[in-house]
Amino acid sequence: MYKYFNNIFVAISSILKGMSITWRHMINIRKGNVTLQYPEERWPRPERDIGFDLDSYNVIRSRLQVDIDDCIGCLKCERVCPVQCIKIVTTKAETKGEDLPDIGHTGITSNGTKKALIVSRFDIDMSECCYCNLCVYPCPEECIYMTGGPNSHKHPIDYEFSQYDRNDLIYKFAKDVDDEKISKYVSKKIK
Amino acid sequence: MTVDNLINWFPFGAEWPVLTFVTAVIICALPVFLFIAVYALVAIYAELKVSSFMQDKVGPMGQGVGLHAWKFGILQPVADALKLILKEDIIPDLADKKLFVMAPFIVFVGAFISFAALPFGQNIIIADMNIGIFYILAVGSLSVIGIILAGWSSNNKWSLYGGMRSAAQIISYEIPAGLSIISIVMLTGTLSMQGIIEFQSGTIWGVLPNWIIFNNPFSFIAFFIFFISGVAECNRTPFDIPEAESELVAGAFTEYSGMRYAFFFLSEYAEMFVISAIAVTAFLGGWNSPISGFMNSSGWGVFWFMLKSLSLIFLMIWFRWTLPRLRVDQLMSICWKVFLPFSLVNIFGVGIWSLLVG
Amino acid sequence: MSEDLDKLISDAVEKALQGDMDVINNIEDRVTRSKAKAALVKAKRLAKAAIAEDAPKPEESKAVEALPAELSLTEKVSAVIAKKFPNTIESDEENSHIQMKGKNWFEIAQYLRDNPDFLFDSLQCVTGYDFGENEDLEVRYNLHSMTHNHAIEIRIKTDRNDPKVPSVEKVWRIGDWFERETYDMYGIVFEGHSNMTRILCPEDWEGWPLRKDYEVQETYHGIVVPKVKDGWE
Amino acid sequence: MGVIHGDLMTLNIGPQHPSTHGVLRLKVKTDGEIISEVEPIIGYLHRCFEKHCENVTYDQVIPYTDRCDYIASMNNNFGYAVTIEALMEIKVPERVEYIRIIVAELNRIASHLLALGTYGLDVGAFTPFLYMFRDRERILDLFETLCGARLLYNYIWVGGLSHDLPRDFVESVFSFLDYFEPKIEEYNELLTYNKIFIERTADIGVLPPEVAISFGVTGPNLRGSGVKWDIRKDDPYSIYDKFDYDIPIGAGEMGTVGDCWDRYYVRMVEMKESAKIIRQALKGLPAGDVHQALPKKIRPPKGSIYKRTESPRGDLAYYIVSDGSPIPYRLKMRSPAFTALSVLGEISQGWMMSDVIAILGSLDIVLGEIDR
Repeated sequence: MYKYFNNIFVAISSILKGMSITWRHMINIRKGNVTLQYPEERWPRPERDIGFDLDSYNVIRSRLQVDIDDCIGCLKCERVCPVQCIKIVTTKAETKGEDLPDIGHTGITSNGTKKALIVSRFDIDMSECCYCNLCVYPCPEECIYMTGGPNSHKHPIDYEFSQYDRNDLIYKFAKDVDDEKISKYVSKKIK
Repeated sequence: MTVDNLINWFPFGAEWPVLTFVTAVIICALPVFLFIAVYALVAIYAELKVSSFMQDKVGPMGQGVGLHAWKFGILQPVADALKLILKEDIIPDLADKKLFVMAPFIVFVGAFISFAALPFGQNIIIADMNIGIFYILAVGSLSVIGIILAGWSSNNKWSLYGGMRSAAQIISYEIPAGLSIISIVMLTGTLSMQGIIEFQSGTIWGVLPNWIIFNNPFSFIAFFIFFISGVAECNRTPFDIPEAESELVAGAFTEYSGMRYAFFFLSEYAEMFVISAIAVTAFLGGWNSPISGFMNSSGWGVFWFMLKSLSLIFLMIWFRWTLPRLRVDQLMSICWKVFLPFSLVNIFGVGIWSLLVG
Repeated sequence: MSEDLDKLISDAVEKALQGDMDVINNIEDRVTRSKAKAALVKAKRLAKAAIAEDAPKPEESKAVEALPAELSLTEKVSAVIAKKFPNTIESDEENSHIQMKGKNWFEIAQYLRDNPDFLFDSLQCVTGYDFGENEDLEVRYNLHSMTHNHAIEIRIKTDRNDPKVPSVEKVWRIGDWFERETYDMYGIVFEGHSNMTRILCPEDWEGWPLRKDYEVQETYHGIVVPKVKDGWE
Repeated sequence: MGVIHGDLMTLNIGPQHPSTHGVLRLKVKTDGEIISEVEPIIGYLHRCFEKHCENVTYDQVIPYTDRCDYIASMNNNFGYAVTIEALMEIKVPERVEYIRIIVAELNRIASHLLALGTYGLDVGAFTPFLYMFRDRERILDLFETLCGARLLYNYIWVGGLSHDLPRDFVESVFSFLDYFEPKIEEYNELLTYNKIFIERTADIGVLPPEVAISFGVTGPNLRGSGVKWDIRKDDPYSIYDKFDYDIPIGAGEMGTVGDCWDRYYVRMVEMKESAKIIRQALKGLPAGDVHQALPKKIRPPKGSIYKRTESPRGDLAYYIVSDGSPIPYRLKMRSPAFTALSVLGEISQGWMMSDVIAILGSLDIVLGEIDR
């Protein structure tokens, strides 16, 4: 009998306790609200300050972007990608470190490296990308990076890069030129 | 606004009695239907907002493109209703089509005709029957038939579970609810809704309003038994096992979509109002003002009645967003082992009380 | 209240074990009846396990004590098994594991679980292993003892074309799913397993995916298996 | 009164069902509300993790481990890195060890918050779920400042970390802990000690310790059964032996030892203990370079290794066979949720429909890890 009434008492008191908590939250909604009104407010991507001489590292995870003028075609990012979503095709240029305005090829990167290869294809399939950031670390020219955050001076963040067609998520970074034009500048040594 | 008044008022009442009656009923029913529709929108909005506030979020804010849900998402329930109406009406191939189509309406009718005896104000009652409270209890249990039909006719195992659970639950909880009402009837000596409310006018020792809930300790307990049983009859959490979304997907309503689902939704909210209104009438003084003589005219009566009912509905919403769900056998054992004995004791208690004190 | 129920259930289970099922069937409360049935299943299983178990004998533990103390656990286990089950250890060159033959594995497993010196009560992991195309398959068991907090690894080689290893499902219950997974991936059949079916792949999948010579089937129910990506390669 | 024995009804819970925590299918035989047989059918999320790993290099495996137990990716990274380091005999700098433990324990809290929140949802309490997600978001925010990602981190690398801590990370973790610890009391009041919740979970789905061990159940599920077993204490890896913390075990406070409530409560207490570890680690955090020990090329020597770590769901182990090449020859992941799910059929016999959902929720499974 004691147990019976005790059960009822415990039930009522614990229910009241729970209800008092929800009540407190309800009246303090102005203080406790955690909702972000999405289209107006956006989740702030953290601006990261590493501080240990590592600030050149990119720690935002978002869409990949390639500054194709800086790419020397070393294929490091293609090789390190765990899901093989990067596809690069390069051909050896006849001259090293010379601008070829005809096909939009820049001879010297912003780091001062002379380019020996013409990057005729640089595709990233963002629908397959797993945002692991592994391709960003080995790049010697820091030309592949994720947009926004610490890189927003290079490229602003692409907050919702949604597409209607899955194929539109394949981003083509190489300059769109004919193969014939490129073949003019291809080194004859190999052939 | 009684039907009788209308019938008497019509000049051709004697010549075409049937036509008169039908016209009078329709004139009374239309506002009720409109009231339910508008009230349901308000209640759904309240549910959305209250639940959101309790969960540290803001709920619908409607800051999209165009007139999407307007400011603070006020139009959100309207948009929801529109969406439900425009949605494709799906009837499963193997469903029992006649019953499947009928079920939502039976549920709705059960909730709808209860409104006939609800005293919104001193003069605003559609039919002031001398057995008003009995009538509401009787027709209120009609909805269980609809839910069983919905569960059975969907030809879906989840629905069947939901229907069977609902049947067991609603029928069991009718008993403690009915018994608590009996103790009120013993006190007031009338079954008429207006009669019960009139019993509650005035004050106790000039301080407390003379509501039945304050009349004696037994009726105080009876109020809670009735109200919680009522929550169970509406299938609201913590007693929402017929639809128990984490177990039965959507229980009896799994296969319903569009307009038919909207009717279930509507009747759930309508039933919530009916339960609250009975509780207000029987325990909380109906349209009487809480402070005697303060704003106690017949116009204010509607205000008080609505205020009290809506606060009870808020209490139901509050329950829902705080408590976990009970299991089906626990639900039954609470009904039979706790509520039933308590309400039986209440009847004796009230009897003895009115013998000694009253 | 619940104590009464427990008593009722245990009484019913006892009666049922003696062959009188009516006691359970006549319980009116459904919950109680099902609980009683579940308890009965459990009791029967326990009884079976008790029969299957060899009660640990004192001289076995002496056998371990007789070994030199500086030996590692693997060597100790290997020596004891070699003594108790001759011709089962294949080689004891490496110290990290015990290479064993498939036969008697079930009995050895039971022995290892129940011997008070080892008490390998937990089967940590079952790994299938392929030595390469046209070579043997292997099953590797990682055993662990909760009481002694020590672990060993046992490896059993089996023929690639007719891979069969005794099942230890009845020794360690988790063996059930681990063996099904190994079967799913390597096609190693565990003899004595109660439900030797694929677990992760669909029932009608072809081939054994983790074998080194596995080739993906071209279509599965009309779906082309290797995803074709236009204009990629 | 005679008893009517009807036929059993077969019911498929899932693969699409609100509370199967992913794409799990339970083939259930029911007698009315009573369950007489449960058979979990898995594999709907099978992504050939082990086959993938045999085709990518050791460092490329880490993003794949993220996706196994996507609720506690840090712990998966951690386990993998520890295993390869043991195989290659790499000694990582002390700062790395501390940071690893901080992030792993933070992720443990995040994982338990999700487990407890969804468990509340399973038994019908909606609000605690959102409270716990609110607090989990804070941890994810911390991780986002740490490594840019919110869920799949690829942060712990073999021999080190991908980045050092951001400058004010330590302070923000401290302020998070100050905020978080009182919240546990609120969860307790709102859900743990709620009478309805206790009724739904206590005495339900009792998992006896010997059954648990035989089924290889580990982690909070095993500790809920009263077995004091935690890899962090019993087979310490990294520097877990440096910290002072308790291993909570189920005591049957509300019912029987090993019931759903115990499993739930063990997780609740474990969050407090994790917070304790984080505080100690933050205080003792040494300076240093986190990239010091990163190997140029990960090429473990020939051999195999089986190493266990304690993930939030239990005993997460990797069995790795290396043939000396930069690609793993064989990588097997022993996932704790796999063993935890296998026990479901055993402990849910004879309970009711709603209880099976409650038992499943209390086992805290992640299908990504079961199916791999």
